[in-house]
Amino acid sequence: MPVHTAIRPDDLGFSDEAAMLKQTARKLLARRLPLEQLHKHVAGTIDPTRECVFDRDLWTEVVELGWPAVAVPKACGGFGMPLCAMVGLLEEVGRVALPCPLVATFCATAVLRSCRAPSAHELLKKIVDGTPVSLAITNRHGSWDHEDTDVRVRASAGLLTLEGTAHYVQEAQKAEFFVVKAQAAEGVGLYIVDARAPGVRIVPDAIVDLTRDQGQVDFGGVTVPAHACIAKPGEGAKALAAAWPAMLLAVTADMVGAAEWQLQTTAEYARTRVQFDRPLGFFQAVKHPLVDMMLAIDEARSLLYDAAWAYDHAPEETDVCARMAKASASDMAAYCSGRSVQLHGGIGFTWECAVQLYFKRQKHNEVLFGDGSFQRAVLAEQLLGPIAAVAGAES
Amino acid sequence: MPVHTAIRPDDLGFSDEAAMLKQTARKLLARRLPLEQLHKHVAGTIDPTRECVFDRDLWTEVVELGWPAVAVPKACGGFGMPLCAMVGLLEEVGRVALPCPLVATFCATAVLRSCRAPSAHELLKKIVDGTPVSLAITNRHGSWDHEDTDVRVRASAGLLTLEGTAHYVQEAQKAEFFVVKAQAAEGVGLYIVDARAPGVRIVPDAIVDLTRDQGQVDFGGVTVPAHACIAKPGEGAKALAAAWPAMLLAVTADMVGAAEWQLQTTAEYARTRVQFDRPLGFFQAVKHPLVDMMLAIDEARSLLYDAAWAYDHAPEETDVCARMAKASASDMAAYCSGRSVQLHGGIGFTWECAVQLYFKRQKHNEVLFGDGSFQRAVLAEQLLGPIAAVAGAES
Amino acid sequence: MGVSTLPHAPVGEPLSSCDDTAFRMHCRTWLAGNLPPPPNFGLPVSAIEIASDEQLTYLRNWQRAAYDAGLVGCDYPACYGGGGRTDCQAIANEELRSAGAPYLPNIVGLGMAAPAIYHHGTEAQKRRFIPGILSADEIWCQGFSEPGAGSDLANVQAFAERRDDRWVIHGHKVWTSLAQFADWMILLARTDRGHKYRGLSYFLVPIAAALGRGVEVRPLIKMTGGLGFNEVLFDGLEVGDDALLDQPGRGWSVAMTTLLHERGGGPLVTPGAGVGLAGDASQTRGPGGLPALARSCVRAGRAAADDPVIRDKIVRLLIRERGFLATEHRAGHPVLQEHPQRLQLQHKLLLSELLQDTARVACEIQGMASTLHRSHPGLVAGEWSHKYMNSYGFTIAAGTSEVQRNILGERVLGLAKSK
Amino acid sequence: MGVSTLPHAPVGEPLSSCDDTAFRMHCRTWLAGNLPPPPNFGLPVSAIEIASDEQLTYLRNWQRAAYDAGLVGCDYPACYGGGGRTDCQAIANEELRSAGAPYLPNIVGLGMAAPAIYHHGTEAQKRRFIPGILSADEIWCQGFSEPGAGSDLANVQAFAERRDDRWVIHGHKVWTSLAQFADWMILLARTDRGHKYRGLSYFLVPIAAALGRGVEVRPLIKMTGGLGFNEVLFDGLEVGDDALLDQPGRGWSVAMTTLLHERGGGPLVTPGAGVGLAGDASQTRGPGGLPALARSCVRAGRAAADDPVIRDKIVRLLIRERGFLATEHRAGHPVLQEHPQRLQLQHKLLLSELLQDTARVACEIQGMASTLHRSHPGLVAGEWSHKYMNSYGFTIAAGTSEVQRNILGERVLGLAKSK
Repeated sequence: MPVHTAIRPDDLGFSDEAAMLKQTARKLLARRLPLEQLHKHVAGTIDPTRECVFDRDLWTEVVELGWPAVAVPKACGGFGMPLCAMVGLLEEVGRVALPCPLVATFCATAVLRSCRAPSAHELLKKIVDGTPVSLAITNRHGSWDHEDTDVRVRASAGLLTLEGTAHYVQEAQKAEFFVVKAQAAEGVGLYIVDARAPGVRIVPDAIVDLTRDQGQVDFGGVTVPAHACIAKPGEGAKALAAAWPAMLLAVTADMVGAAEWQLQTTAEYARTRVQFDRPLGFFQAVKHPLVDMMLAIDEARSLLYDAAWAYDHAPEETDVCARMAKASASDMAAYCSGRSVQLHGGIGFTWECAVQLYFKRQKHNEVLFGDGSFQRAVLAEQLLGPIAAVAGAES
Repeated sequence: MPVHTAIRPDDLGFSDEAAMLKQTARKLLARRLPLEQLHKHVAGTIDPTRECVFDRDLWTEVVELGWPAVAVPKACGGFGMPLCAMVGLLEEVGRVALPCPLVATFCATAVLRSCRAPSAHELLKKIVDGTPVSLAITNRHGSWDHEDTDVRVRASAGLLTLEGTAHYVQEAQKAEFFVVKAQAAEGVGLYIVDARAPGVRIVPDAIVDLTRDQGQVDFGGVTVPAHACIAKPGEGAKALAAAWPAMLLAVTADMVGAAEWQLQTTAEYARTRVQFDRPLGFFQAVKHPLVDMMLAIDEARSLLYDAAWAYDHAPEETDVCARMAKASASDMAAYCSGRSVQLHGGIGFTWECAVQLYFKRQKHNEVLFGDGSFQRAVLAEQLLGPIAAVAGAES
Repeated sequence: MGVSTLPHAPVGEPLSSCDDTAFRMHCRTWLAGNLPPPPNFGLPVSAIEIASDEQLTYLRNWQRAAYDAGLVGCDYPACYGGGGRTDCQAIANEELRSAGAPYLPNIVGLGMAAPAIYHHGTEAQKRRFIPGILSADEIWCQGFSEPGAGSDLANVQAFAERRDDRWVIHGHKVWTSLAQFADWMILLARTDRGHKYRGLSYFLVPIAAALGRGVEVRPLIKMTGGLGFNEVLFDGLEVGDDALLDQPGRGWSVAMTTLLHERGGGPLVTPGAGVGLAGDASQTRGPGGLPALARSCVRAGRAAADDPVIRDKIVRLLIRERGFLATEHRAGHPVLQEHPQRLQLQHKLLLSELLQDTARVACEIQGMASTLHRSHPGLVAGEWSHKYMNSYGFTIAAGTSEVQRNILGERVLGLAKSK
Repeated sequence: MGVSTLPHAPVGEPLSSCDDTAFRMHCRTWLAGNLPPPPNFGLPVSAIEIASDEQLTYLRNWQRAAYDAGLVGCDYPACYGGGGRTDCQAIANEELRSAGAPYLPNIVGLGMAAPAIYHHGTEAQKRRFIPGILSADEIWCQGFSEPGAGSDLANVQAFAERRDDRWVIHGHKVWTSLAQFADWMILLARTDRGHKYRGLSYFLVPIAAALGRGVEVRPLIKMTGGLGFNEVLFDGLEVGDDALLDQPGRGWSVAMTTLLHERGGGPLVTPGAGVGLAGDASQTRGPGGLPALARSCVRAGRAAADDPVIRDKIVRLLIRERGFLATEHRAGHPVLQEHPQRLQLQHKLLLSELLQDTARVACEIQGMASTLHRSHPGLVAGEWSHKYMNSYGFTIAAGTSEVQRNILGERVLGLAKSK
């Protein structure tokens, strides 16, 4: 199990260009999406069955800034920047809890990049133009096994027909195309499906998070041409596995950014709110949890940058590094979210306070692509080896 | 999995007699074994290979008070008190970190009580007279499986011959008799062996805890008469299983008492030690961990009393209740020990401070008969059912 | 403060007497035949989240029936509408819980107003108010917290101004459960700005009757989107001296009596059902339901109940639950404890944190299903995300967990006050 | 306080320059051929536990060799015996760690005395003391803590009385690592009882040369039974003005510079090897050794490495270790952090708690074998019980974990001071 052998450069690959992208994003987003506006936009109603909120003007601006193109290869019209640039950007996206399908589209980008089919390249070009794309790869149990799916595919007369349902599809109502994992006799493959194709039915989930949407996508005999297949049956799992670390890190970056907001906002409250004639932060029961939030965030952030560098430069370390980062970030997010509400006291428990928006976004991020203990079980396989076969006899 | 259905009486079976035993023990021990004397007695040298310390005068007093007889049935000359009386007493024993083989002898008593052989009764009578007895039931891996042993027994010409080694034998240098678990073709049985019998060799362990001794006991072809067998091959595990909850609770009681000492001593330090012109306890970084110690102790203590009642009155609940108590107490002891050193600061880290004596006794207690996560794995079998057979495929 | 002014509560008898047993059997028998049928609408997880009139009516009728049967208010004197017994409420509560009875809706009245009035009220106040609390004829709410007075309760700024022989009240109360249904409120207000503690007084003020006439109730929306908490604004409500509980300037002392009972540390046992963990409540809020949940959820290709790490977490919670219940039991018996308030004062902290941790582990077991809102059609695995968020209401309200730890450290361990 | 008086440290260049690379290669090449052979006696886990002359001699020779090769003191000016470089010590440290080099014994001198003297000393003091620190010719110890001044360092009572042109020192210092070997001590003493902070002064005092003449060193026994800490008693030690570092009354400020560097937050990078987690240290103190340990220990009838709950705990620690190392890396690059001291000030807290938790999990893996003392014959699974106890020295000494959290909350998050 030789991991972490590659020596990192001082800047962990974080070039001037990447730093500028991050800084610019931070300034822009702070100006473009102040907290009150975000709250009004996503939390204007408490009705959980409300229409999907999608600020298309905001998305248009995001597209004009070229952010969906950051990770698209130059050959497809994108900027082809390294992953560390993307995670820096997504940290800023998390910091403002951006209610746009950028993370989902980035995850789809990562999968498309790992497929060589021309149609994958075509869709990447569309992403550069601002088309939101999402992955439809999860079964009814929310499994992250690359082989699991409840969608079947069948070939006949040069056409492919998809039947079944993908669950927990991120930004299902915003995506214009789905990358669908489907089962054939030879294994699972990946297929591009237009969200408006006949037979595609999107059933929105009522979800807790207010800053995204999720749904199940029913494929009721959806017919697509042969070139919609971007990973042949039996090759889908491999394509997903190659993209997986980037997907884990996208969500990790969002969590790190959101948690930094939680930390700074709660620290600000502790500096200003007075109880017992003292600012709250005087009390170690407030101060020390805030410090523990900071420690947890910095661990996750360090692992994030470390793993992003590995993705770009040391592929053999990538899976371990990315899972470590996601595991750390998931537990960190749970802790920071809980403390952000608790330390705000009563006000933190209200709909009116923005703390709830981040709490819910983080709760979703925690489980997406597998929570901390899930990642650790996979890591244990790699770091300690598989469990010896003998089962039972625990006492 | 119907557990905890029996309705407890208000006093959890804790009779006036039991309450008086506990109170008397507390007063006596506080007078008889002040802290400085304990420290001088067990920590007079830092040499880990020092001779076994055994204050025989103290043990004689303990015997004269009748404490080893508390759990011995009346038919064997003991008091035959319920388990709750015994755990109350052992709490006080733990509170003063009594360096006497009382817990070990009580564990042996519990096993002897679960055997019907006349020789078991004879040994119980000796216990009433003050003979220290210990269990030699553990293999080289420190396994708590009732079927595991590294001692073999062989019958020939009406005699039994024991061969092999028992490990982690508690109070090995103080015990005059061992109850030995040994393997025959038909399964494991239990055998009484005189510590002075030819072929018995006691090899002391160098251990961390200063208030007890431990050793391995080699049986080099030790011959005993047939009536030394108190549980026939194939019946030893059952006898141990019957006694096991009482053994778990004996150690739990010791831990609860010792932890209460840790709490009160550390709280006293926090009330009196001044830093930054305030008593330490003003600071929530000290106050809140002390409260958490108290919460953990009270949980373990409640589970202890609850399980002791079950042992006496609701046998079908006993194993679950006792394992819950031991699991709670083991984790509690780890937490309280750590905080007792940390919150004392530098002084708590010295040999001179009595905090170290309890830290080490608790560390030993934590693992004895299985630590928290071990107990929880067994409990899960009973509370959630066995793990379904399918192994592997974790990702 | 204030605690020492309480009349001594009778010391519990060390063993159950025959009379206790008879009372227990009475409770059991009555409960066996008189539990209300389940409603054909949903009930919230606790009384403070009652949101509709039909919920309140159903629960009010239930409390009234239990009161008429002698299971509510047993330990209050008969002249105040009580059962005239001693030490029987705890037994009734145990039986109510074992029977899986619904909770009692007048929770603020029973747990806070009644003990405060009983210990500090005039004879007339006791006769006027306690019966209606026990029978749920009059619903009560609590007006303590304010935007600037959360953990620091003594910082209350609501002001009752003396004008002739009347008190004129202005102020802003928050986190007021049940205010939208309440007839009365226990109100902590300032009558003297010169003294932080001695400047506080305690009032019993009408709410329902005064709506629009000096009182306004506005719903506060919780992070879950749910209702239950309110803001109550006082803009010149006038009351007479009969609205004062105890003397002017004694408000802090009365508030301490109130909170002592709310925290389970007072001499009077609060009538209650379903607020512990036994019975149905354990299945829907406590860890008792987690094994079944884990068997129904798939995690990494097998039942979550077969994942040893999940098993360890569930068993940890089951141990804490059992420990909590055993502590409740032990707290009833003086020989089994070392300090009179040590166990009682743990109750709220232990329960609220256990339920929070339970909900968090439940969400972990659910995996992606925990992203779903409780309104999601076909969500069968329970509303655990909702319960998890809601659990912060309990670790914050009625003294945050941080404040509870201060109280325990200061009152039980004698440590220096942290403020 | 004090921090703002430091000269500005040069800002790190954003990217490695060619020169850096050349220096790194020099280090690597030298280390490849010049690591000392392992000693035929045991070495303690860190410099502050050096217990015998042979251990000290071995390590002293090693520090001298590394110094001569330019790997120690690179960032100090050549006139003070340094390498005259900037920002090279961090590179040397990385290479020292990667090579699994032994630690440097003069840890107090390098990490505390040298930076304090460099920032506050006279030209003469710098020339006199810094070269001997870097080369390990003179071993230093630290006299800050006292029985009544632990976390509350400013409460120091050791007193230096002015008599004519001399200072006469009386007092009682505790937790003094290396005092039994030390030539010199950095000493915080009171020169004015009228002011808590401004009454403190900072001295450089002889220890070895003054033994029996105003200085006594007594060993303190740790809870493990091990030595390493000492008490140092001053009974009329006389020193001149040249023993003063900075002005009288500036002691607190100098102490803050000292602690800033000890905590890794100062401008000067402390030369160090083996104090991180890479290489051999990880196998014997960090979580890196746990997988092998778990494979060798049997738990419930199978290898502990096959117990999923143990696996989860080990992986948690491996993640923390990796996170710690990645943070160390990130701390070296300004673009990757948000606040200049945020990462540096975490170092001691993270490392000491990680090592403590590692040792605790290791004991859990060992099961009954964790009851054994490290002197037990044939104990093959490592001295984890010993390390676990010893770990409390690190979470207590040099600012307890509680004090570290205060510092982080106050300096980085700007929260109100807790005292």
